[in-house]
Parts: sequence; structure tokens; C-alpha cells
Amino acid sequence: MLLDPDARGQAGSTAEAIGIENVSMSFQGRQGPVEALRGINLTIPQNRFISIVGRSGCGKSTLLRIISGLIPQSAGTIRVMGRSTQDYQKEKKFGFVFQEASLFPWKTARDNVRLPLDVIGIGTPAERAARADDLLRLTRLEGFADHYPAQLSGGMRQRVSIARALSYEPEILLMDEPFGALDEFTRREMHDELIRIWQTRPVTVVFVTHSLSEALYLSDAIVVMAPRPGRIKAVVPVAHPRLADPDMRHHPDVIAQTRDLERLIHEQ
Amino acid sequence: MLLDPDARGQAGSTAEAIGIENVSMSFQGRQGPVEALRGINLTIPQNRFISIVGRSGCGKSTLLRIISGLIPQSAGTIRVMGRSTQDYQKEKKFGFVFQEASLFPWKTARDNVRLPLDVIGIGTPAERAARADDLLRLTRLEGFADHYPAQLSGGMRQRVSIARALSYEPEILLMDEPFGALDEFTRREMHDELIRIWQTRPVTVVFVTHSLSEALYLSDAIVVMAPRPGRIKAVVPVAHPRLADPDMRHHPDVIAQTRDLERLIHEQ
Amino acid sequence: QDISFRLPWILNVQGAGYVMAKEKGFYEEEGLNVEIMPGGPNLNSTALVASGANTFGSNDVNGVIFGANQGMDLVIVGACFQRHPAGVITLAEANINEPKDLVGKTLAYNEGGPWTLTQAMLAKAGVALTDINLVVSPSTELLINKTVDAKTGFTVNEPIAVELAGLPTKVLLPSDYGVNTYAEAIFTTKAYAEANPEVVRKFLAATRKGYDYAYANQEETVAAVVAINTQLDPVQQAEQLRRQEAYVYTDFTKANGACAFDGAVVSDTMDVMKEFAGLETTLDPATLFTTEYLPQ
Amino acid sequence: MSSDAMAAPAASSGRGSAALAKLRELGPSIGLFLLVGVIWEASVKLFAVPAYLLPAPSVIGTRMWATRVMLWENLASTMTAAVLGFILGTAIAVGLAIVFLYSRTAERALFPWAITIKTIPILAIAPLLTIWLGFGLAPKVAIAALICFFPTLVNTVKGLRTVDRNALEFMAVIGASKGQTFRHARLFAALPYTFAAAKISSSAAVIGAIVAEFTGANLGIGTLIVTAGYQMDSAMLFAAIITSSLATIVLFYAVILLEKLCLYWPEARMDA
Amino acid sequence: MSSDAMAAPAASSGRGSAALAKLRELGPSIGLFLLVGVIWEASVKLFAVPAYLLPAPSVIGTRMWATRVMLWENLASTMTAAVLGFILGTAIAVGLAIVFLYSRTAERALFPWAITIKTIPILAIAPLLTIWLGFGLAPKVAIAALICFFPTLVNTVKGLRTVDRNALEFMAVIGASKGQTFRHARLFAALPYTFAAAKISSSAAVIGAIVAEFTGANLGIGTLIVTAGYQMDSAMLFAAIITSSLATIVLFYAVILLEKLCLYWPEARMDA
Ligand SMILES: Nc1ncnc2c1ncn2[C@@H]1O[C@H](COP(=O)(O)OP(=O)(O)OP(=O)(O)O)[C@@H](O)[C@H]1O
Ligand SMILES: Nc1ncnc2c1ncn2[C@@H]1O[C@H](COP(=O)(O)OP(=O)(O)OP(=O)(O)O)[C@@H](O)[C@H]1O
Ligand SMILES: Cc1ncc(C[n+]2csc(CCO)c2C)c(N)n1
Ligand SMILES: [Mg+2]
Ligand SMILES: [Mg+2]
Repeated sequence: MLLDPDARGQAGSTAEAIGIENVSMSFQGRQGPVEALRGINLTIPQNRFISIVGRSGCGKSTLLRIISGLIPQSAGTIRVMGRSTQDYQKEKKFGFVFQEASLFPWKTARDNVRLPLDVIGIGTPAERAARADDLLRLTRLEGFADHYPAQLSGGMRQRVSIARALSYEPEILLMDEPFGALDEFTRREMHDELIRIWQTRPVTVVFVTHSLSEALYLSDAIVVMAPRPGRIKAVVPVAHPRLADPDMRHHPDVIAQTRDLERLIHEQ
Repeated sequence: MLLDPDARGQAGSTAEAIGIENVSMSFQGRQGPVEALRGINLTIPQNRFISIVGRSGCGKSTLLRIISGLIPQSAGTIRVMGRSTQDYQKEKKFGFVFQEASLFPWKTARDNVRLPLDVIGIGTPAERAARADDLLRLTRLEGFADHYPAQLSGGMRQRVSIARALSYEPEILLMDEPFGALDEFTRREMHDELIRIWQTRPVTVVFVTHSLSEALYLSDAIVVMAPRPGRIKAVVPVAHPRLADPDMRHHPDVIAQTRDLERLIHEQ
Repeated sequence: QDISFRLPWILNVQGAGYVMAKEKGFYEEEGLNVEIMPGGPNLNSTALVASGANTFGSNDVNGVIFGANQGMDLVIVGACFQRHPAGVITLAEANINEPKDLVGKTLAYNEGGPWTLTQAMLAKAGVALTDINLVVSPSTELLINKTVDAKTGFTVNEPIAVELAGLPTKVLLPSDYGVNTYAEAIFTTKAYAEANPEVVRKFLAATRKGYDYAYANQEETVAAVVAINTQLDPVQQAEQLRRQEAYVYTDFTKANGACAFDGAVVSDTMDVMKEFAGLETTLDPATLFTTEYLPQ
Repeated sequence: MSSDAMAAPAASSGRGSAALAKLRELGPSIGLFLLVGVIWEASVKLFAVPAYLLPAPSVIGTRMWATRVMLWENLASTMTAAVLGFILGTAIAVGLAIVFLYSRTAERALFPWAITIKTIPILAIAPLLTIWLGFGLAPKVAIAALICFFPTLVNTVKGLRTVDRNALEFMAVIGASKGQTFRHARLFAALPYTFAAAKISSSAAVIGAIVAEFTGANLGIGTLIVTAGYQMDSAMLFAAIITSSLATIVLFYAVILLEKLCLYWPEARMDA
Repeated sequence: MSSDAMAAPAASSGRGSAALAKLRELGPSIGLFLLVGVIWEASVKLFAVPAYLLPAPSVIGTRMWATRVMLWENLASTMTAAVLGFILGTAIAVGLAIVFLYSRTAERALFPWAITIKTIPILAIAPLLTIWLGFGLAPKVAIAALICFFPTLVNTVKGLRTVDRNALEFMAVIGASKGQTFRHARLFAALPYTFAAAKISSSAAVIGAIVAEFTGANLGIGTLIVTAGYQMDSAMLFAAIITSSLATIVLFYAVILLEKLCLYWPEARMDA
């Protein structure tokens, strides 16, 4: 399924960022193989913000992990910016933000952000520190560079995690329920933060969530998945343009679309 | 603040269930005392479903723990069904449901539900088992009596937790973010389940949440709290009657009220 | 009369005399019901007797002296090993025939009776410790392995294993160089002896018969000992018993009976211990033993 | 892609029967045991190492078979003391942990003693223990118990205190007594910790009993070791050590079995 | 309301200065130590217990003072071996744990050996160690190392494997090498576990060194204990044991201090 490039007001290139063709995945489970994904086809154009929703166990995380090359698919092919996943991974690196910030507790916020730079070997140490501080500023964490994760609130940790994923300037940002552990208020602040960041630099975002309101608020298009076997049920362009106004959450279009999506998810 | 007994269609006695007068609470923190609650006044009539909302740290859990007698307030008085908290606790027991089901992993669902009966010493062992099975049926867990918590899904565990709290027929049910750990879909199922149970027996529910939609969907009235120091900002009767129709979530009245509540919570 | 007797070491032919006195009913004839209890590398028969846990015990005489010096109310009533079998065991091929041959050789020692006596022997022979290459270890394996040329130890049992391994040995005995001391002595508390002189007498008399029987009937004795402690190797035990005979039966005991003694060397022993075993004492040697319970 | 992260997902692992998996698991260790045995045997034969220095496995095996009755008797004595000491030490540790749970003062007063006991070389005081406790089983059991005591105490105290706070509050809300709270909640929360320590101390208990036997006993692996040393019988020394090692491993697995029975609920076990 | 659940909230705890809190914490243990000392002294005096059974604390203290130079020299020798053995044993355990991390086969082959080693009474093979390792420091260090080895291995293996899966996956996503993943993630995840074991094995190392000295050394607490045993000098025996216990406790706290330095980030420490 090709995402309609003009589904939303947002200007963007129609060049392909991620192309998924006929990807299937089965795990060796206790009682025989588990078919986590079957025949996934999806093309994501560059610089889009795509959400993946679906009930627990429908294969959202698995799909993200296959795209990022963390696990190899059982069948099918994936192109990322025209390369194979492995090649892309080697040359360019994905940005990845996990549910539960997954920072390294023994590193300060700054050291967490510069970790990928250290590992990949970008720039001089001084440049890396400067770049980490830039990103902490971008994520509004100026004063907290020397704090350890345990000294930050959940929302702040999640922002460090995003800064870390952005530090090596990935063209593609994969996020797996990054805000699942936050309370609703902090979560909304993070939404606006994320959109602001996304608007400041060209990046393709694939965002997994099980919150429809989150998906509708953030994305250009929503991929609805269904479980057993994990498959794509529909790709829905978001009807109402996103704005930094929280009231937009209650716009009739949004509500109507929420209802449609709910039905889509609940029907087997 | 007295909750308007007629704020909602639901018929109910106006007799007081819980009366909170001028309750304050301060904790001894590392850097001096923390004022968790200041001058709380609240009267909750019998058989109402009351929600408490507010930002993290505003004292919701503390208030619930004081009502239940788990910790003593620093100042003020609390009446529960005309008695002191301690007396009520001794004679009648509260029903309490915690965030994260907090079942005993070494007990089956049935044994978890009958635990309070065993502890309090209600009925014969056979009667207790029968009563536990009744409650498991009520919470739609017939087939799972002999399962251990680790063998149940999050939603099922939460239902066992509710069955456990109901097993000794409390007149008052205190719930502290009971559905916080569930995904949105399971959460909605639990909402309808809880309302169904609440409708089948007379019980006063005090429900802490940080989800406004949850509060609006479930309650007769919403207590809005504000932090530092923890205090009651407003008590808002729910404008739109609750129904088992999920679409009610998107009724204009509900949306308007959500917006009002949001503003109330966010303004300092 | 119930009596318990504590051996200085695990039950083996070293305690042959007591075992045979019991086996042959010599104790019973005297009206004594004796329980023979084993010692071990870490067990102190003197403390057990002093504390009342056992009636009689046997131990190196220097052990009794050390115990008495710690305030134990002990008295030696018999001395069954007239000479001390402790000394230096060497490999025959090292050709060490007298103490001064140890100069320049490697000697393994460890703390305890044999080392004390060896130091005394070397002093008498005018050999300085600094001229010997000393190492610390109790392992007889070192000798077999030829890591060391000599080691201190008990010459009645340790050389047997080395010889069974095919290496002839020689020994240097302090008792051959003027270091005179008893080895195993029988003792009890002064209080017990004074309160039960007859029991002490009977015990010594029966024990003497046991010793005599044991060394006269060595095959039977080995069989009896091995029957009690089945962990033992009869071949080794027989050889050890044979070697022990010369230490138990000297001209003096041949004349006066096994375990008889006159206590003359107790004072010498104390001098050796003062010089080489760190003994600090004001004890009068004469109070440490009595010959009055010996059978006449 | 780095395979470093792949330990957990274990994707597309080859299929294979359970027996095959078991073999793959045990294979390397059995293989290495056999290999070491063969190399040992061969080099002893090749370099004509005398048995006194290092007996060949075949010699040890032959000796074990020849002395099996004696080994068994002595083992029985040692293991009786070890198991009794293990039970006693564990029981005292658990009891004291319960005391600590309800009395911070007792904990503060006694915990330094527990640490101090741990720093004492038991062998050094073994001779005194024989004098204080007499001869025979008692000092063996006492030393085994002493050696088991500390890790179990530390772990059980930790276990009793790690009960989920919500669980305790729930018990408080329904007005449970201390006894009820203990029986329904703390006991089970502590069990996995206690067992983690018990697995460690089971082998320590056997060593404790053997050390006690070094000071003088009629029967036991410790006396076999002493006698073997006295007679310079290396084959017997190895036979005794191997016998007690095997028995210790059996005890270790017996504790694991007991753990499986006691920690019957899913997700209960902590790996030691 | 049951006060059972109140341990955690610790509401309205009285205020008090830090010094007072410290005193409240240490008070009971110091008090009990003094009490035991007084009762011990008094009952030894009162019942005229002979010194060879139990010397009075005053006698032990006097002896410790009188022999302080000798105690110090011997202690230095023992602690040198213990600390070296502790470092060596820990290093080998950590090294082997890293090997196990990257080779399941090595783990399967070698882990049973680690368990087996744990079941061997070290004292029994100590006499053989001088043959294999020579005299002096080496066998002492070897036994201390052997005794430290097992708990550290088990804990470090566990620690290295408990790294957050997300952390590993993040390292994989950014293409980190095994070395980088180890340096940035696993190492720190394992440290708290390694230290938990190190705290336990620090005291075991001292006991190991002392046991080694029992079988042959010319200096060390172990030789003092042997000599005291030979001379039946209980006061000296206690003086030696107390000296080594105090030193062991100092070593224990030194490891805790090192742990505090190494686990510098908040929430890092596991309580042992
Ligand atoms: N390593 C694995 N081994 C075996 N089965 C797995 C593995 N990982 C995932 N699965 C299975 O694959 C299916 C999809 O899992 P996945 O984690 O992708 O779901 P999800 O949509 O992310 O769910 P959630 O919303 O709960 O995170 C599930 O049935 C799961 O049990
Ligand atoms: N035992 C305690 N000791 C000290 N301070 C405490 C204690 N319990 C709560 N507090 C403080 O009291 C305030 C209120 O805490 P409480 O847990 O009641 O908040 P809450 O509204 O339930 O928050 P959340 O939504 O995060 O659960 C907070 O500032 C908290 O730090
Ligand atoms: C290694 C070793 N140590 C002690 C003894 C016991 N022992 C043998 S002779 C003797 C002196 C007799 O009074 C003693 C105590 C031994 N046999 N082997
Ligand atoms: Mg997922
Ligand atoms: Mg709360």
C-alpha cells in the first residue's frame, strides 16, 4: 500500500524512505511457530510522520525491529533509502526511541546523548559534547546535562532519549510506544515537543502507539494492523491537519476519524 | 465542598458516606516537611461514583490512603459512614484496588479473591470458595479460578483485583489508578465492566485517575486537585449521563467539559 | 568403673597397647570399662582431659607441658614412647647421615613437636639454621617429588609411604644426638589421680599388659586395629608397629615394664621447649609427673 | 547487524527435539569432563607420574569401587551432619531474619555479630567447639550450621523486606494481623531469596561438616581425608574428595528440587 | 490499623540531627558488644573458667597489646595474600564471565567445573598445592583466589546478562561493536552484581589465606593460630582470630568504599 503523498497539507517529497515488500515473520514459539507478520506491504515516503496502531500482539514492534535490522525477516524484502536494511544500518544508522527511555543510568544526560557519536566516531570529543548540548537545548533540557537519568522525571528522560536518537542526524526515526509510560499531561507536552522537533529538520518518523488520539494528533497517516497473523488492515490518511492547539483534539473531524479507526481495530 | 446529590440522573441517597473536614498532611522529607495536602474539605454521599483527578504529586494517593486509614492525617477529621476511619476499618473494611493489580503471585485467582474472607474470617472455607467463584463469575473470569496471576493478562489481573475488593462486600470502594497499566482497548472494556458491577450493588466508589476521559466516562462527579500544596481546586458534577455506548465519549457535552477540566488542571 | 581415654591421633597402631588391653579384656579384668576415643590433627587430648571430657589421655609430653603451663591441672603417670620418633626424614640418595650434612640442603618443616626437637638437635650438633635452606610445608609428597631433600616428621610412619613409592629413606633422630624426651605419655588430672589412685594404678597395669601383648602378637594387633578403623592399610600398619617397637621397649622398659619412667627427661624437655618452642614458664618439672601409680 | 543483541530474541532457532536440546546443553560439559579425564589418565601413564603425586583416574575409580562400602558409610555420616547442620543453620537464619523484620533494634544489635561470625576461620575454633559441644554429631552439625547461617540470614532479611508495598497495604486495609500478613505475603516473598542462599549454603554445609571431622571423629569423609594424608594414600584422598563432591552436587540438586516444589507458582524462581 | 505496612511510608518520623541518627543506628550493636564483653569477663572471673577453655576479654586485650608488633607482621603477610588472591580470583571470575557471555559452549563446558570446585574442601587439597605451586605467597594467593572465584563468577555472569534488552538493541541499532557494547553497557550493568559478590568473597579470601597458612607458612595469622594451638595458648588464639576478624571487616568496608566510588551513578547499588 502506498501512502497518498498528498493526504495532508504538509509539503513533502514523494521519494520513498522505506519500502516494505511482502515481508513475513514467524517466531519459533514453545508450541510451534508463531506467525507474527504475514505479507506486509508498505511504502513510506520521505519526511512523513507515520503511526502504526493495533491491538497488543499484532506485530507493531516486530515490524519496527525488522525495519531497523534488529531481527531478520523470515521472508520478503525491505528497502531503506534505496539500500538494504543492513547496508543502511551500516552506513547511516536509524534513530530509534524505545518505550521506557532506556537510557544508560551510569551516563549523564549529555553522555547519553553523545553516546552514538562516540560509538560511530563522529567529530572530535569536543564537537560531540557541543552537539550533545545543542540537542539538549533543542529538547529543552539546558540545565540538566550533568544529571543522571535517575535524577530526571519520566518526561525529561524521554526527551533525552529523543535527543540521543537525533544526535547522529538520522533520516529515519523509529519510535516504539515512546510515551507509553508517561501520564497524560506530560504526554501531551511531549507530543508538542516532538512535532516542534520534527518540523525543524527533515526526518521520516515511524511511530508505534496503541493510543488512537496520539496517532491522530501526531501523524500524516495511520497504519492499522490486525493480529493473528499480524497484517496491515488499512492505511488511513489523517483527515484533519495537526496544529499546536490542544483543542484540535476535539475537532469533529478528529472525533469522527477516531470512531472509524476504533471500529476498524475492533472488528475482526 | 458538598457534592450536589442531584448532579446526575442516577438516583441515590443523600446520606453521607465519607466526610472529610479540614484534613492536612505533611511528610517528613529529606529537605524539610512536604505539604502533601492542605485543608481538604469534601463530603461524598453514599453510592456515588466520585473521581479524583490532578497532576502527578497533587496528593491523590495520599488522600485515598488517609481515607482508608493506611496513614494518619496530620490534622483534621474524617468520618466514614458516621464512624472514625479506624473504627470503620476495624469493623467493616474498605474495598481497595491499587494501580497494578498487586495480586499475590503465589495464590490462584480464586485464592486471591478469597484471601480477605480468610483473613477476616467470613463464613466456612467452603462458603468462601463458593463466594470467590461467584465473584470471578461476576468479573467474567469463570474459567480462570485456578490460574496464577502470571498466567493472566493485565486486564484479567485487574478484574481479579476488583473481585477481591468486592469479596467482603465493602460499602466503600477506593481505587487508585486501577487501570493505569492497561492499554487503551483493555481499559475501555474494564470501564464498562466496572460500571456494570457498580450498577449491580450499592457501593460508594472513590476513583483516582489522571485520565480525564476516564473520569468523565465513569463518575457522577469529579474532584479536581492541584499540587504544592495538595488541595481541592474544584468539584465538578459530570454534565453528561454515562451510558454503555462508547460513542458517548465523543458527545459535544463531554468534549466541552473535558476542555473545561483541562484548563482547570493546567492553570496554576 | 567407666573411663574414657583420649588418643593423641587417629586410631591406629600407635594406640595398639590400649586397643589390645581392651580387646584382650585386661581393662575388664581390672574392673575398668574403658572407651578409647580417637584424636585428630586438630584435637587436643590435653584440653579434653583437663576439662573433664575424658578421664585419661595420651599425648606428646611437650603437649602436656604446654597444657600445664596454660593452667591445666595435669599429671603424667606413664610414658609409653620412651624415645621420640620425631626427627628428620631424608632421601637416601641425598646421603644425609648426620645433622651437619643438612647444610646447604632443603629442609621442609612445619610448626610442631618434630620441628622443636629438630632445632634442638641442630643446635647440639652446631648447625646454624641459616645454613639450611628452610621451607614450610607438611607434605611428604615434597620428598617423593624430590622438591626437598629432607623434612621433619614422624619417622615411624612417614618414611613408609616414601619407601613404598620406591625411594629409600634415612632418618636423623634427635634422640640420637642427646635430645632426650618422651613421646607419648599417659596423663590425667591431678585431682582425678588423687581422688582415684586405684583406678590410675589399675589403668596403668592393664595398659602395660596391652602393650606387651600388642608387641608380642603384632599380626593379631594389626588385625584388631584395622578391624576398628577400617580405613587403615594393614601393610602400612604392620610396618609402623614394627618400627615403633624400638621406641616403646628400651633397656629401661625392658627392665621396668612398658610405660615405666623415672621422669628424668621432663626437665630436659622443658629446657628444649623454652629454647625452641617459645615456652615461657615457671613450672617446676617435678610437679608434672609422678611415678607412684606405676605397677611395681 | 551486531549479533550481540540477539541473545534475547532467539529468532528462527533451529527446530530439534527436547532430547537433542538437552544433549546440546549437557554435551560440552560431559565432553570436557571426558577430555580432562583422558588427558589426565594419559599423561599420568605417559610421564609415569607416581600415584603419590597424582593418581590416574582409573586408579581412583578402581579404589572407589573397591572401597565403596566404606566410602558409603563415611559419606552417610558426613552428609547426616551436613544436612542436619544445613537445616538447623537455615532455620536459625530464617528465625533470626523474622526477628529482625519486627525489631530494627534487634537487627542493629545482632547484624554486626553475623558479619563477625563470617570473618572467623571456623577451623581455628573447631578444637574449642569440640570441647564446648562434646564429641560426635554435635560439633559437626554446629559447624555446618554456622557456615550456612550467614548467607541465608542476609538473603532472607532482604526477601522479607522486598514484599510489594501494595500487598502489605492491602493486608493492612483488610485488617490482617502481623501473623496473617506474614503467612499470606511475606513468607512467599522471602522464599525465593531464602532458596537462592540455600543453594549456595548447601555445599558450604558439607564442607563445614568435613572441616569439623578434621578435628577428630570416628567416621566421615573428613576422617578419610585425614587418614589418607596420614598414610600418604593419594588415591584414597581423591576418592574421598570425589565422593563428597558428588554427594554435594546431589544435595545441591535436591535443594533445587525442593525449591521447585516450594516455589510452585509461575515466575517465582530467582536464578542463584 | 496494622502497623505492619508502615515500614515503608515512614511518615512523621521524628526529626533529629545526623549524629543522633548515626548513634541510634550504631547504638544497639555497640551496646550489645559491650554487654557481651562485660558478661564474658564477669562470668570468666566469677566461675573461674580456665583460660584454656575461654580466656577473659581483658586477658585477650592485654595479650593483643603485648604482641601488637608480631600480630601486625603476621597480619600484613596474611592480608597481602588475601588481597592479592581476592584481586586475582575476582579478575579470573570476571574474565571467565566475559568468556561465558560470548560463548555458550564455553559456559556449558566450564560451569559444572566451577560448581565442582566449590564442592571441594580446599583444606584437603592444600598440602598438594605446595607441590604444584611451591612455597610462600603463591599457594596462599591461589587458595584465596579459588575461594573468591565462584560467587563472583556466578554473579558477574548474571550481571552481564541482565543488561536491559533495549540498551543492547540501541547499541545494535547504532552499529556498536561487541567491545563498544561491552564498554558502554554490559560493564556497568554487571558492576553492581560483581560488587555484591565481592563483598561476600572479601571475607572468604582472608579465610582462604589463613587456611593456606595452616598447612605451611612461616608468617601469617594462620601460623599464629597453628602455633597457638600447638602451645595451647587460647589467649593467643583469640588474639589472632580477633586481629584477622578486625582486618577482614576493614577489608569488607574497603570493598564497600570502592563500590561507592565505582557505582557513582544514582540508584546503582544493590544491597548485599
Ligand atoms: N522473540 C519472540 N519469540 C517468539 N514470539 C515473539 C517474539 N517476539 C514477538 N513474538 C510474538 O509475535 C507477536 C507480535 O509481537 P509484537 O511484540 O510485535 O506485538 P506488538 O504489536 O508490539 O504488541 P504490544 O502492543 O503488546 O507491544 C506476538 O504474538 C508475540 O507473542
Ligand atoms: N511517604 C512519603 N514521604 C514523603 N513524601 C511523600 C510520601 N508519600 C507522598 N509524598 C509526597 O506527597 C506528595 C503527594 O504524593 P501522592 O503520591 O499523594 O501524589 P499523587 O497525586 O498520587 O501522584 P501520582 O499521580 O504521581 O500518583 C508528593 O509531593 C510526594 O512526593
Ligand atoms: C603427620 C602425622 N602427624 C602426627 C602423627 C601422630 N603421631 C605419630 S608419632 C607421634 C608421637 C607419639 O607420641 C604422634 C603424635 C602422625 N602419625 N602423623
Ligand atoms: Mg510492542
Ligand atoms: Mg498516586
